Amino acid sequence: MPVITYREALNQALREEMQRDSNVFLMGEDIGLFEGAYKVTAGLFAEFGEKRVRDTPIAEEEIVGLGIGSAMVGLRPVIEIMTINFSLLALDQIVNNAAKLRYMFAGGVQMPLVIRMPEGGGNQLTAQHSQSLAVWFAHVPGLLVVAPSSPADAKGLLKTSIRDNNPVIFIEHFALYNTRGELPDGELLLPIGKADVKRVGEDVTIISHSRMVQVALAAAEQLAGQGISAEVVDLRTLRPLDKETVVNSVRKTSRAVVLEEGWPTYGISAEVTAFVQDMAFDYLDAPIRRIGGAEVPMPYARNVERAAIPSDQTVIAAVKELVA
Amino acid sequence: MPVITYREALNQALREEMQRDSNVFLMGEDIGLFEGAYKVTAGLFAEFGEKRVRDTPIAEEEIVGLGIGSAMVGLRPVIEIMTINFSLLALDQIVNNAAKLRYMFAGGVQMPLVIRMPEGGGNQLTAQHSQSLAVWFAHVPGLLVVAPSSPADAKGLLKTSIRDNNPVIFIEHFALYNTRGELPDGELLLPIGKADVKRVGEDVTIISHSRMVQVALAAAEQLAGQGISAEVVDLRTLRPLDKETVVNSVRKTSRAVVLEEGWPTYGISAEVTAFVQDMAFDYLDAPIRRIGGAEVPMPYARNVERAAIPSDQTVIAAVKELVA
Amino acid sequence: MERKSRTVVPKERVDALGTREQLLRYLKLMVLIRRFEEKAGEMYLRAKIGGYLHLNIGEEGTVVGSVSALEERDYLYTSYRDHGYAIARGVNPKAVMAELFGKATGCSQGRGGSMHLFDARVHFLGGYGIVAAHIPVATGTALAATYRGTDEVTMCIFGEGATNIGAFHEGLNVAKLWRLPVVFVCTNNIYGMGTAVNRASAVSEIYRKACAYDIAAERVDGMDVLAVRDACLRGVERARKESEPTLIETMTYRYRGHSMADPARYRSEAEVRWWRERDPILTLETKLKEQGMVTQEEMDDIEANVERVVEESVEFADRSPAPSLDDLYKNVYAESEGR
Amino acid sequence: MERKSRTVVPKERVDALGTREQLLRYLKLMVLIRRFEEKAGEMYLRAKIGGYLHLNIGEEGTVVGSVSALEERDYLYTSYRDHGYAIARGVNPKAVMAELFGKATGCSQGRGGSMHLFDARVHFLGGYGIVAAHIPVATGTALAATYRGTDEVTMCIFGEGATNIGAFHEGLNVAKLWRLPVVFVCTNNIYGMGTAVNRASAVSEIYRKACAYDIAAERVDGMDVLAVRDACLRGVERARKESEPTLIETMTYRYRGHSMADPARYRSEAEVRWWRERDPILTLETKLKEQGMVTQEEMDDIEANVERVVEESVEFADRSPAPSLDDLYKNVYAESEGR
Ligand SMILES: Cc1ncc(C[n+]2csc(CCOP(=O)(O)OP(=O)(O)O)c2C)c(N)n1
Ligand SMILES: Cc1ncc(C[n+]2csc(CCOP(=O)(O)OP(=O)(O)O)c2C)c(N)n1
Ligand SMILES: [Mg+2]
Ligand SMILES: [Mg+2]
Repeated sequence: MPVITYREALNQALREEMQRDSNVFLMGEDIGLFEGAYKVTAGLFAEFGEKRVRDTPIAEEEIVGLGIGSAMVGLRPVIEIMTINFSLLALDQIVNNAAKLRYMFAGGVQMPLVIRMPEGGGNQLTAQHSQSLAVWFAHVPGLLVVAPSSPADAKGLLKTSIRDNNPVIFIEHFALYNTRGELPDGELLLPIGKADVKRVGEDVTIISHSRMVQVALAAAEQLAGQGISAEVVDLRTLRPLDKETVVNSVRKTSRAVVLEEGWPTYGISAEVTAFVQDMAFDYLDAPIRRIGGAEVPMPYARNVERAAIPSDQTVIAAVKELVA
Repeated sequence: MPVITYREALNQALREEMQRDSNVFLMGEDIGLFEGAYKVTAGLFAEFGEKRVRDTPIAEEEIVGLGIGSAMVGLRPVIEIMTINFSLLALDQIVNNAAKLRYMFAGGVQMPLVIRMPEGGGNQLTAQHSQSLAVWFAHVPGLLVVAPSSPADAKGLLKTSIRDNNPVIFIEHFALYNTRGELPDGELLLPIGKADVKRVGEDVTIISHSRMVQVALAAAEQLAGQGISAEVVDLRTLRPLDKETVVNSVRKTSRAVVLEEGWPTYGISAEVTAFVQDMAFDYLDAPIRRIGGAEVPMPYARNVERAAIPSDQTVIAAVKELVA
Repeated sequence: MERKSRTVVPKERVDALGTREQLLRYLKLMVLIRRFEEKAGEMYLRAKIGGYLHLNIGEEGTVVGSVSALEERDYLYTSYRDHGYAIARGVNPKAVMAELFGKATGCSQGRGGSMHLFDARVHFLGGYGIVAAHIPVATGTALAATYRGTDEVTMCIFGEGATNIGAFHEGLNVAKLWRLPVVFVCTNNIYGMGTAVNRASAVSEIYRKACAYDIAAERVDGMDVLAVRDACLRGVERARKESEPTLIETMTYRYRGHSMADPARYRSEAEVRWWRERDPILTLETKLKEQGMVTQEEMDDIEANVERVVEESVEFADRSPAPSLDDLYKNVYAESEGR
Repeated sequence: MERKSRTVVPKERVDALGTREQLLRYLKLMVLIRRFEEKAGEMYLRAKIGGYLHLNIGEEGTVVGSVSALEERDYLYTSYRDHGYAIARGVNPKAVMAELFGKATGCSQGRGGSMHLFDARVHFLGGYGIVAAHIPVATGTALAATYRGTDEVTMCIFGEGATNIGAFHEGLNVAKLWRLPVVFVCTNNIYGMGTAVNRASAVSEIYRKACAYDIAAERVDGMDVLAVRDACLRGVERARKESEPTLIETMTYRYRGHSMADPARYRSEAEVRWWRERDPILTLETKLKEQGMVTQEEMDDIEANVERVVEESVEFADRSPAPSLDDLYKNVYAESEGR
């Protein structure tokens, strides 16, 4: 099995789907000639030309509108919003149009639209460029929300997303682009809506998504050395949630930690905690613990930023408290 | 005690604060000459003139930007976004500027800005005009989020919000504007961040906010006739949450229903459930029940819309199941 | 560094008036829309219709003139003030009235209501509720034609109030930059809710805003269905032949308030009267009578026919079933191969 | 219905060149900004600075020219490319470098970093990270002056790439509609990241976009500090005396990539050379030397002085403390009377 980066995995998914279907095309700021702010689209402008890899003006609302209007008549646009922070400018298009038109128009249109964007902090990019806002999209019926943590998941889920006839919000993470992982051989298509047990354990379940899965795995590894066996469940899809996989794990371990990089209040961990307490009520030995980023606009200074983002040490401390 | 409508209560709060402080002024679409899409600003244009009651173009991002830039140099703008649905166009200004500038600039600016907007459904206004999105704002550090359910709360909280030096998202509800309630005499200022027990009970706690508090009270009244005593807690403020009042109630009743009009997945009820299961874990006799709107873009037809919004009957059924 | 704006001064009409058949069609359509809207207003007051109801009464010249410039394969987008456009585009009035009544037989099966009419079969891609937000969407549909190398034109209708918000600007810029085959039609009815155009737009001659994008633009008398049609024909031709966008501003007026809730106190009776004297139906009717193209008898026939069509639409809507509650979740998602 | 755009053709400079004192101040400031930015780039490569770093190198004529047109009571807003503006406005270079280093002594106490410099004392109301989103904010500060009846002017700096997004359009419309005392300065450095202006803007002469709002506008040589200053002085005067907005486009160039991560492969060496030959510092230096206003010795002095200031700023930043972790939550909220 070849080892590739998360960035390369995404790039392969885009290339393969573009080769497969001439209706698939890309739009975004500086994705063409410049090859992408984070180089996910490297080489595609050269290979497919400016008709299929379209550099746009800085105009997020228009970019998403272009995607919606072209998807409605049968194209399959894949949009890159440079970072999730700029998606705030396109939120009306995403929520009031992309998510709703099929329903409003009684199934009269399809919406095969993918919006890719990285989120997260950790690179001193400060308050306006470090947010984790996936939860907002995951709140909205009509959208599918995917947030892979590994190269294989990224590739398999992006390919499936491009083939889906629903609008898919595809959440990437800055700090994952250079991470490596194995890729199974052959065509890789992973289903939307399936969580994945990334590590099997007995004493506690750590539930997470995107980059925090890597943090959870690092914590689990260290906890194993201290005699605590942690199971790590990667949500992979935030809407719809694979409640079954999560709940089965918690029923087994009787203890759960929900970990996210973003602000936990009204965050991803709130929903996960809420359905787990409901569906595993009689199995829980302790309250579900939530870990998230500090509830502040992300500060610049390295030391303060670090303190604001959960680390393996934060997770280890929480797990130990929980199983104690 | 005089009885007034929720609309009149808001109007009084605006008038009183404008009379008290010449830095307070209003901006919004059709709030002046037209007296507001929902007439909350009736009479104010005539009384205070166009300098202090400013009709704006349809340009939500600009309107909020005007508020931020004037608040930064000492004015106290109160903005009306015609409905919360249009706030999606101003979300970048609200989240990336209003909520963050004080922190980013190390306390160098104040942000005495109020953004008022109604949310909710029930009037056949369909998918793009019926959303309950308060949860998005409540997720963001730097914002205060208030959502009163009665005329007295509306007046007392709006006055406090206008005097606060933080950006306040003030959520109203279409279907409350004509509802009536008693108003205490004299200056009315209510603290942000305090929940309110709207009805005392023993068997179950119903936690809600905004219009759903009225639904909860109607349900509680009927449940009383059936021998079930329900306590109704009105959150009033969604950020920061008054966890103490909520948890104290649940510790007493041992059962909780969290009720919201919006989509429950990643909604208000998720966060409330999550902190209650944590802080009242040993007191809970059953999983916390959540009730919310159907997870669909709001349909138009009266029968289908009705089915999509929680009613007193929905609440009664859930409570009975829970206490059974 | 001064530079002239590239405004296109209205050139001669494509054909002086049009065939009698065409002209009668316009007249009938305008009368149909007028009566349909009046009836809709009545049904609203009788609580058969809920939510918001924005009528096209007074604007029929713009409605019929613009839509008549399109071919079948072209696409149409409008704002929430969409009944007339849907009917002019060929959506069955029964399906429109049934939609207003919230019935399963409505063109959006009772899910969209007044603001969100839709019919893919006639390439009516919908009415939209967020001011100007359908402009970017319309550019996307225009892009699809250039992507595929086909020659459909997309027309996008919006009000003058919509030209102050960012989406208008972003859409026009991209339309010109990428040479998209789109015709932007701004119905300047002087008001956005209660706010007059000069209280909202620094430049109240909307067509002049096209100068910032070097887009061809013109202003026409929106009460004159032929003037509107001709301007739109020029725009459609420019789109189809040259793959270039156009901005057309039609000067028109809504006789009623913004929606049923608005008594329209912000304007004078004299102003309303001035516009009513320029009524689009009266204008064409008079012209055709002068030219001997239509008689009073024929006009009476038209009215009678229209009345029947409108009555039938109400009857149809009334006896149609409400949507089934079992279908509450239908169409939130597509069933895709990937899942 | 044709109409001329209201572009203001550059009139005679307010004063032919300026006093020797002024001119030397501009020269010194430009050299200071150049050396400061070079040092910042160096410190970034040495990992003393993190995050994004956008430099003003090449743009000093625009930076110093625009800021020099302001009075102390006026307000300044910029994009994330803000170091030069902060320094020109009077923020202590030590506090700027300390901010880049993420130190408690930085002008934003290490919370804002390169993109979010701020100093209320000199009315520098900050650097902003979301393209064009500070334009509406700046109009709000201008509104406050008219609300209070005071005569402060607000200046707002943004790139040519920012003129394609809605906020630019919404801001300009309101500025003209409400006659706000604001000067919009668009630094057209030809690129927004890797995208050339003609690949993003239907109209690449940015000043012409003002025609959609009837705002006075002009384009100037952004490499000529005096031309920029004079244009800005006209704008500031128009704002102060007539309470009217202005749009000024300064043609300039960033010698480096968009940020430290960008090797700028999307442009030719010849192009970079062409601009470097028009270097703003060289241009003014040559002019002053020709006029006998400055000698090589004085130039050497300036360089030596600047070097010392820059070195001191690095030393200061280096030995300043990092922010205390105890202050992580400080300033998320104000303590208000209401709570
Ligand atoms: C973004 C947004 N803001 C506000 C509204 C509320 N609203 C609905 S229609 C309207 C006026 C629009 O005026 P105009 O564009 O001139 O169209 P007209 O109604 O005159 O046809 C407003 C403010 C909205 N729907 N969307
Ligand atoms: C709304 C938004 N979209 C995208 C970005 C990413 N971005 C940062 S700077 C930039 C280019 C801006 O170009 P220009 O306005 O010309 O300013 P310059 O950097 O040339 O000074 C982009 C696309 C952003 N910060 N904000
Ligand atoms: Mg209008
Ligand atoms: Mg630039």
